Formats: sequence, C-alpha cells, structure tokens
Amino acid sequence: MMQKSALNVSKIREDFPILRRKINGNKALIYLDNAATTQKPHSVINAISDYYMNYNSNIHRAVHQLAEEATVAYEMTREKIAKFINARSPNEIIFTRNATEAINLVSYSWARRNIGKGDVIVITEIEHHSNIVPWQILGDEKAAKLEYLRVDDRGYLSFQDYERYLQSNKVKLVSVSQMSNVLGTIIPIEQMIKMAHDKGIQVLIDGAQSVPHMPVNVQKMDCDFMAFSAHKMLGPTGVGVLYVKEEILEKMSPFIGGGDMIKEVHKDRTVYNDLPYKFEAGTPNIADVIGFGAAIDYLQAIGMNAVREHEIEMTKYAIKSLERVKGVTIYGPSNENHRGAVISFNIGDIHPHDLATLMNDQGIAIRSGHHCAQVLMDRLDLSATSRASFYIYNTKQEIDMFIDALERARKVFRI
Amino acid sequence: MMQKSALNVSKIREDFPILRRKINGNKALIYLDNAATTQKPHSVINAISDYYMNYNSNIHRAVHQLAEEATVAYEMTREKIAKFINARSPNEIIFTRNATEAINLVSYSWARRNIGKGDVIVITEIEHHSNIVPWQILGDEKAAKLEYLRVDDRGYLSFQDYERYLQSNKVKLVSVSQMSNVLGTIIPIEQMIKMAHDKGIQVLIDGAQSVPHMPVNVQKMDCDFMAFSAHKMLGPTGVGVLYVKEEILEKMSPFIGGGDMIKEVHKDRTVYNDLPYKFEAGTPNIADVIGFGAAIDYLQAIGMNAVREHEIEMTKYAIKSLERVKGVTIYGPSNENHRGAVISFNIGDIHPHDLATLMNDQGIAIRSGHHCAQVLMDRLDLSATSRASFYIYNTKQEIDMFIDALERARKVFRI
Amino acid sequence: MSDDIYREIILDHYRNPRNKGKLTDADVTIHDSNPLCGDEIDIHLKVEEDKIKDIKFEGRGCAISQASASMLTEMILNKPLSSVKNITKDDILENIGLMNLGPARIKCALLSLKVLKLGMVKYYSDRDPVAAKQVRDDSKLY
Amino acid sequence: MSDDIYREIILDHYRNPRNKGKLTDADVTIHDSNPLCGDEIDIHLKVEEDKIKDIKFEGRGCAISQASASMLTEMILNKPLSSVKNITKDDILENIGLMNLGPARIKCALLSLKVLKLGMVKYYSDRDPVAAKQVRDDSKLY
Ligand SMILES: Cc1ncc(COP(=O)(O)O)c(C=O)c1O
Ligand SMILES: Cc1ncc(COP(=O)(O)O)c(C=O)c1O
Repeated sequence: MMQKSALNVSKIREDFPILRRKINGNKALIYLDNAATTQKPHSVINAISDYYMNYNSNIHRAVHQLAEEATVAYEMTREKIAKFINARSPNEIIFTRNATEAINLVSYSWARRNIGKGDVIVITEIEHHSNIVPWQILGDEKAAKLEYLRVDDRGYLSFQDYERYLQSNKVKLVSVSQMSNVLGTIIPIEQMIKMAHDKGIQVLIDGAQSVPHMPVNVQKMDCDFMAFSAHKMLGPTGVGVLYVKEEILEKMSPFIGGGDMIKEVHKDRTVYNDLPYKFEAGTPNIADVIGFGAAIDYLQAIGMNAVREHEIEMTKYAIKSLERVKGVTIYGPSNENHRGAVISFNIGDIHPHDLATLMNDQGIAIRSGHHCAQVLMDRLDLSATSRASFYIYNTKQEIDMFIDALERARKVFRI
Repeated sequence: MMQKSALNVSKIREDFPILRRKINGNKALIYLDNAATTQKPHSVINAISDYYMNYNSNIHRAVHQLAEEATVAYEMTREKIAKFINARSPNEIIFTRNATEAINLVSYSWARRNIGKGDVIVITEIEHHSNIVPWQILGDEKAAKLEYLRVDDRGYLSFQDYERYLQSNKVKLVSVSQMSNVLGTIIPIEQMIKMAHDKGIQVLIDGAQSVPHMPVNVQKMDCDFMAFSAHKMLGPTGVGVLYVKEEILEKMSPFIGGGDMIKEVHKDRTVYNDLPYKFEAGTPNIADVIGFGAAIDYLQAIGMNAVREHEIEMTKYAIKSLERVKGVTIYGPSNENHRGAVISFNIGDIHPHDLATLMNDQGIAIRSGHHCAQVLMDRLDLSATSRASFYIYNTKQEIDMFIDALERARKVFRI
Repeated sequence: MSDDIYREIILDHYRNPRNKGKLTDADVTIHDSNPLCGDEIDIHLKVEEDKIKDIKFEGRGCAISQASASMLTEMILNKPLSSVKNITKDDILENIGLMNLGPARIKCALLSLKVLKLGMVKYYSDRDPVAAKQVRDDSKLY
Repeated sequence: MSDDIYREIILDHYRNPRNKGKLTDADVTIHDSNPLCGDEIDIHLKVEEDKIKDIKFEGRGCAISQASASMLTEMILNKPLSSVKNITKDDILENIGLMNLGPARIKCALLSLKVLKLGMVKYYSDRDPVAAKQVRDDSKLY
C-alpha cells in the first residue's frame, strides 16, 4: 500500500514507549483517548529524568551551577512556547498547573476587577466545565450574568445570538473554546474576536483542544487571553499555560501570593515582581516545564500543519468506517475540515460506559461519559457519549480494529 | 572511624544519581541547598518514567485499563500521605502545586469567608513570603489586620505578644511556620495551637521545612490546616499538599473551578464533588503525585526519627566547625535540639552572593540572599545571609570541604 | 473479559428495570450521581413499621448501575430497616453476581446502594440520630 | 574559576565606592532591586544641557552589583544623555572587565544599568516621549 500520510507514523510510534504496552495479557494497546491526555515520547520522559539526575535545583534565586542550569532550561521553555503560538514576548507566557488553572487565573486576577454587577460574560454551550464553573462562581460573587451562545446539533454557533449580546453593551468578556472536546467542532474564533474587539470587549480562548492539534497564532487571531495544557500535547501532567497580551497583563492584580512573585516584602507592603513572574508564586513545576520544552520541540519538528493534515485524514476515515456500523449515531460536523479528530458517538442502547468496558477487553482505550461538558450534553439531550480521539501516532489499522471491536460489542449486547 | 550515624549515608548516597555530578569540570557536587529543594532518589525518578512509559492516562473519569491503573496509583499517594502525617482520612489531603498554593487555597476558600473587617490574622516575623503575601492581599481586600509575632535574634517567639493578641478576641487565624527556613528555629506549635484553640481560633501550620525533616503528626499537634511541598522531601516539583481537618473542609467553598471538582454542571447551577476532589480542579499533576508516593515510601523506610537524628548530628558538627572560622557570624539557635539543619551565616564583609559564587567554584551549592524571608531580614537588620542546609545524603566530610572552601573565600577577599 | 459481566440477567434488568418510577407518598426521596460518568439515581422509599413498604427508583446510566439499582429494589422490598441498614458493598456485588469489577466500574454497581444509604441517613436523621450517624459513616466508604 | 572576578579593582570599588550618596537637587531619583538576591540600587541624576552633570548612587548588595554601580557612575559623569542612552549590557560588562558571568550574576552586574535606564525613562517621559519609549524597550532586555 502506498504511504500517502502527512506523517511518518510508524517512525513516530517508535518514539512512544507506551505503545508497546499490552492490555489484558496480549492485546496491543490502541490508545484513542487523546482528547483527555496524550502519550509522551522518549524525549519528554528523558528530559524530566535528565533534569532530576543532573541539574535538579530550585530556580531564579540561587547562583550555584545547578540553579543556573535549571533556570536557563526553565526559561527556555517559556521562549519555545512564545514562538510556538507566536506571542510577542516570553513575558506573555505564564505557567500554571493546567488549562483549568489558567482560566481561573484570568477570573481571579482580571475578571474580578473588571466585571461587576449586571455585566455579562458570554460563553457557549460547547464549553468544557473548566470554562463554565469559574464564570459561574464569579457571576455569583459579583452578580454578573453568564450567557451561553446556543449551538445547533453539530456544534455550530449561533452568530445571531452573539450579535444580540454584543449589542447590549453589557458584555465584558467573551470566553470560548476553539475546538469542542465532544463534537470536535472548530469555532470561527477570529471572526468572534474581531466582533468583540469592535466593541472593546476582551476575549479568552480555551485552546486546550486546538493548540495541540493545529497551527495556532495568537497575534493573528488577536485573542487577549489563551489557556492550554501541556499534557494534551505530548507534555507532562502538571503544566498549563496562560497567554495574556502584555498590556493587559501589566494591569492585572496578582493571584497566588508567595515566594518568587515578589520583588520586596515588608511588614505592611509588598512590591510585586516583573512580568511574568508576578503570576508564578512558589517553587514552580520546574522538571515538567522543562519536559514540556521537549514536547514543543517534538511538535515543531513534525510541523503543526502536518499534524492537522494527519488528523483530518484519520477523522475522515473514522467517520466513514463508523457510518457503516449498524446502530451508530455520530455527533458533530460531518465535514472533516470543520472539526478536530475527536469523534463522539453512540451505538444502540449500549451505554457508553459499558461500551468502554467492552472496548477495553480488546485493548482499546476510549472515553465515555459527559466529557466534562454537561451543558452540551443537556443541550443534545444525551446523558453520555462514547468518544474516540486521535493523535499523531494513531493509524488506520487501529481504526479498523476499533470498528471490529464495536461489532463485537453489538453481539454481546445482542443488538 | 566508627560509623555511629543514625543513617547509613553511604548506602543512601548510591540512590541519588545527581551526587555523581561533577561541577566545574572535576569537582564533586556538594549539595547544601536542601532547604530550597532536595535531590531525588532513583525510585522517585523511575516512578515518574514508569508512569509515562506504561500507564499514562487521565484519571477518575475513564474506565479503560490505563485510567484505572493511573487512578489507583494517584489515590494511593493520597493514602500514603495521610498515613505519613497521621491524618484521620485521605479525604483530608488535597494536592496543590506547592506549599505556596496550599496556603493560598486556605486564604481563598476559608479565610475569605471567615475573616472580615477589623479581624486579625497572626503570623510571625520568621515567616516565608508564602505565609505573608497571601495574608497581606487578604488583609487589603477585607480590611483585616496582619500582626507579626516578634522573635528574638535567635528566632525564638514572644509568647507575651501572642497572649496579648489572643486576648483581644479579634484574632481569626494564626498561621505559623513550624521551622524557620532561615534560622532553623523550631517553633513550639503544639502549645501555640492549644492556646489558639482555647479561644476557638483556627491554626494553619506551614510545614514546608518541618514535614521533610522530622516526625509530624497532625492529630497530635491538632492543627486545622497544614501546608507542605513534595520537592523539599525527595519528591518531584509541581506537587504540594494541603491538609485540612475534614469538618472544616466540608464547609469550605471551592477555589479553582473546572473539571473533576464537580458532580453536576448545569447552565445556572453546579453541584460540587465530594471531598477532597472539590478542591482539585482540572487534570491533576498525575505523574508527580505518583512520584511523590515513591518519595514517601523512601522516607518511611528510613524512618523520620532517624532523619531527624542524622540532621541534629550534622547541625552540631557544622556549627562547631563554622565557629572556628575567623569572621563568621552564625544566626539561629545554638542548641541543635531547638533547630533544623538549616544554618544561616555571614563571613566578614563578603556578600553572600559573592560567597556562593566562590563556593560554587569548589562544587559546593549553598544559597544566598533573603531566602524569601525579607521581614525576618529586616528584623535582623541584614540584607542577606549565606545558608547551608543538610539532608539525609550529606556527610561530615562534605562539611569539612565546605569549611575549607570558606577559608579559601576569605583569602580571595583578603580578609 | 467482560462478556460475563453482560450476562442475560444484567441486560434484562437494564432493559426491563423492576420498580422503576416515582412514589408520590414517599417518606424519603434522595438523589445522587456518579461524577465519573454522570450516572444518576433517585430512590423513593415508603417506610411502615420499620419495614421498606415500597420502593421505586428513577435513573439513567450504564447497564451495571441501572441493573444494580433494579436488583437492589427487589432485594430490599419488604425487608426490615434494621437489616437494610447493614447491607454491604459485598452483598450488592454478590446480589448482581459481579465480584470482579475494576475500581471504576465498581462505583457504577454501588451507586444505588450509596443513594439508598444517603436516603436512610435522611430518614433516620430526626428519628434516630445514632443510626443516622452509623449509616453516614458507612456510606463514606465508597 | 571566580578568583579573577574578585580582582583588586572590583574589591576596591566594592569597599570604596565612588559617587556614593544622595543628591538633594536631583532631577531624577530612581530605585530598583534584584528579586533574586535583594540587592538594591538608588540612582540620583542631575542633568544640565543634556549632560549628566552629577550622579550619586546608594545601594546595598554584592561586590559585583556595588562595584558595577560605582564604575558606572564614573563612566557616565559629564557624558551627554544621547550617548548614555545607548549604553548596552556589553558596554557595562566590558567596563567592569567581567565578560564571563553566568546568567544569575550577570543580573547583579547589570542592576545599576537597569536603574539608570529606568531613571532616564522617567526623565524623558515628559520631555521626549519617543526617547522614553526607546529606553523603556531597551531596559526590558535584562
Ligand atoms: C518555610 C517555608 N514556607 C513555604 C515555602 C514555599 O514552598 P514552595 O516554594 O514549595 O511553595 C518554603 C520554601 O521555599 C519554606 O521554606
Ligand atoms: C476544551 C477543554 N478545555 C479545558 C480543558 C481542561 O484541561 P485541564 O484538565 O488540563 O485543565 C479540557 C480538557 O479536559 C478541554 O478539553
């Protein structure tokens, strides 16, 4: 068979040790839960071990050799990320624990000062809980209102709604996910950002699903804030990123108080540190930030255009294959160019949870449940879906085996 | 020479790969910056790699094999920590990024609801910035007052001050470090906690320096909150712990909102998850929590009493040796039973920063500066000190070499 | 292999749940959900002379959680509270014949028991605080 | 090896700083500190006819930061602002004769330059906004 893939997947697979894992004794692992977290290449795992084995030290505050090496490596990742998303400066990159904390940082440090009684925050029905709950909490505290842009069954947004809210002159923040983690729908955020900016409204982009899977350019899209997680893009757990435009960041009040985010502390007053350190308190997750640097290197070497192309190809093949299985309902856009490689579906009356258990028998890891998007599930009148999501190391053969396992599950459930 | 050490240090040293590191070409690393962060044994580094190589997965929400294994391993660490500090239940253990975030969690989730205008928070002059800045921020926000218990030159607290504040009936929280990270002074917190509780006042213990170095029993000391960091006790960076008494935790409002900390999310309301998950939002730092489990195992196997004994021995020897160097001033208690293995000192007019550079020439890593304790530095009228701090892998020979390097520095500075 | 989880009897209770519905004259109604998957169970209890006089459940979720709820209602209908109070995790797993579930799926199987226990805590809370406390402590175990 | 850092001249400037003190009639006074070690520098500038007519500094910190500040004052006294404005990191390191400092210690050496630049931003801010912006952008580089 001709290799016409955008990526050299068989070469890539060699870099991921977990893909040699067997499940249930002898089944090769087929990992299709990439929207939840991705696997890690050797280079990332080694970067972490190498740090601990050779130059582990606290950073920023010491002058000994280990501290200097660790500080340089840590700050290097900040520069790599700035380049990766095309930020103007590394000072616009703040490290958090995960995308969730990044969104909360905006809610504590920016929104609490800029959103008051009667103001409106606009989000959408496709949001992940991480982009809902912080705004509910803020709304309760400040008597601000949270409005949800409606989506149709495929996850396409209502721009009519959006315009109507923007016209009200009460909106202070728009916060949307660039890609749905359930339906895969890619949201036309450039247009949304432009419309908000025309009204002087700030926009936060939840890039947790987009940044790992497609080229993202913060200057081009012109968002004010963007949040994403290392662990969804080959990096370690425990590291998230908040990008903030420098002129906004300069005016934000601190979030977590403590060491490293200060310049001078006196009994009755404190001078905060320069950007971005003002927003990183206490000993950072040094090892994993360094590990994340290796993940960025890996993705840069492949190229994000090629990643996106591979995923379009996989999505197209998976949708085509799924459509042939009796009783399957697929959610989200049918056009693979409008979506990421995240496919939610149901099959007959098999509950997704039960399906996941049966898939696991065959070594196949898929996700089931509400995917931290219960508002969307309510909207679609579903209590749960099954979800298969792909990344750079997945193959068409794996999709074939996934389909075989589905057929097998139908038999067990006698449908 | 007779081996009369509490620990088999030469055997322990084999477990720490970084101790084979050479500095400046050929100098063996002598790592005396343990109060900042400690080195990691093979078992911790391997636990992290093993996770990524064999069962990396998001946790709590999936049913496939990897997710189950990862969830079990993650929750196992929670149980280990509960045992390690003798908490009543693993539900009292919340994972944060570091001790700093743990203290901030108390300030956001508990103090913001329980401390108001005119109320008083009592801390001490020895506190780390992480136990000062959050209370300054809270104080500004709520018009509450922050009072500092005075310490004498050795770091011993004024109990007279303390009683006076407690009598005022305005104190709502006492927050103190169990061990100074500059002077090493061990604070008699059991007595302080009892006095506060007699008045119905809650107490937070900053255990960042104590938990790694001595047996700590939260039920016995009866603190309400305790914060500490994995990276200061052989564990990875990126993990902190907040212990909270369950009956207090049950009444605390959430801090970071998002996935995993919820049970149900609807457009207009959210039901939060059971304890302790309500306080852990988004994808946790799974790998490092699992790595921390291996660190706890390592310390348990040695025994915290033996750790403490070894450090007393090292401290005694170091103080005796330092006293013989011309021009040296040592800060903190002279009785090694009143202090941890953290020794701050100065020598002549050599600035600590310059001293650290000269020590580094000899492969010796010490810390210099204000140690994130500028209030204490102001109190002692110092702008900086040098600090050597020891852990389980340090030896008396290393102290001898440290003293030799000090003598050498004196010559360079012609004093 | 999980084929033996999805035996005929489980699929039957899943597709034809017993005692499904509401009780309008319930003494206690209680709701809980499994944050893992969003499975939900409501239980309605009618107590008379310290016996479970009637029980109905509503819910949505996987075959294991729904079949387990259905089988639980059959198990305790007309049973004295004193014995219902002491039903354990293992009793349930034995009742549904699934002793080898992993840690995630076991939560599905036990959701209805958790809801039942929370209901009993509610029922006892005014009537018998000691029993309420005992049941509450038990219900924390899963 | 760092022995050559602590040459006689550095120790001399450290122990006998030039132009140390205050200026009561300064046009600009500016303060900054290095969060790394707590080193502090204040610079007082007196400008006349676009020249640094007088300069004094106060400070506390390591030999490198204090000697570097002392040497900087000597370097720019009586120099025109136009040339002072363009002083670079490398000019300073050359001036003090320390081209091989690591990333942490380099901050010590450059603290006084940072303070000087911040002072010039302040000085220019009303008088020449374009120059103020240029100096501000430069001063972000360290
Ligand atoms: C006494 C004390 N408290 C708090 C901290 C903060 O710990 P972390 O930086 O891990 O948050 C430290 C460590 O620097 C410390 O020594
Ligand atoms: C769209 C979206 N936003 C936010 C998150 C939260 O990411 P994290 O759990 O890493 O904080 C996720 C991942 O679960 C996501 O898919």
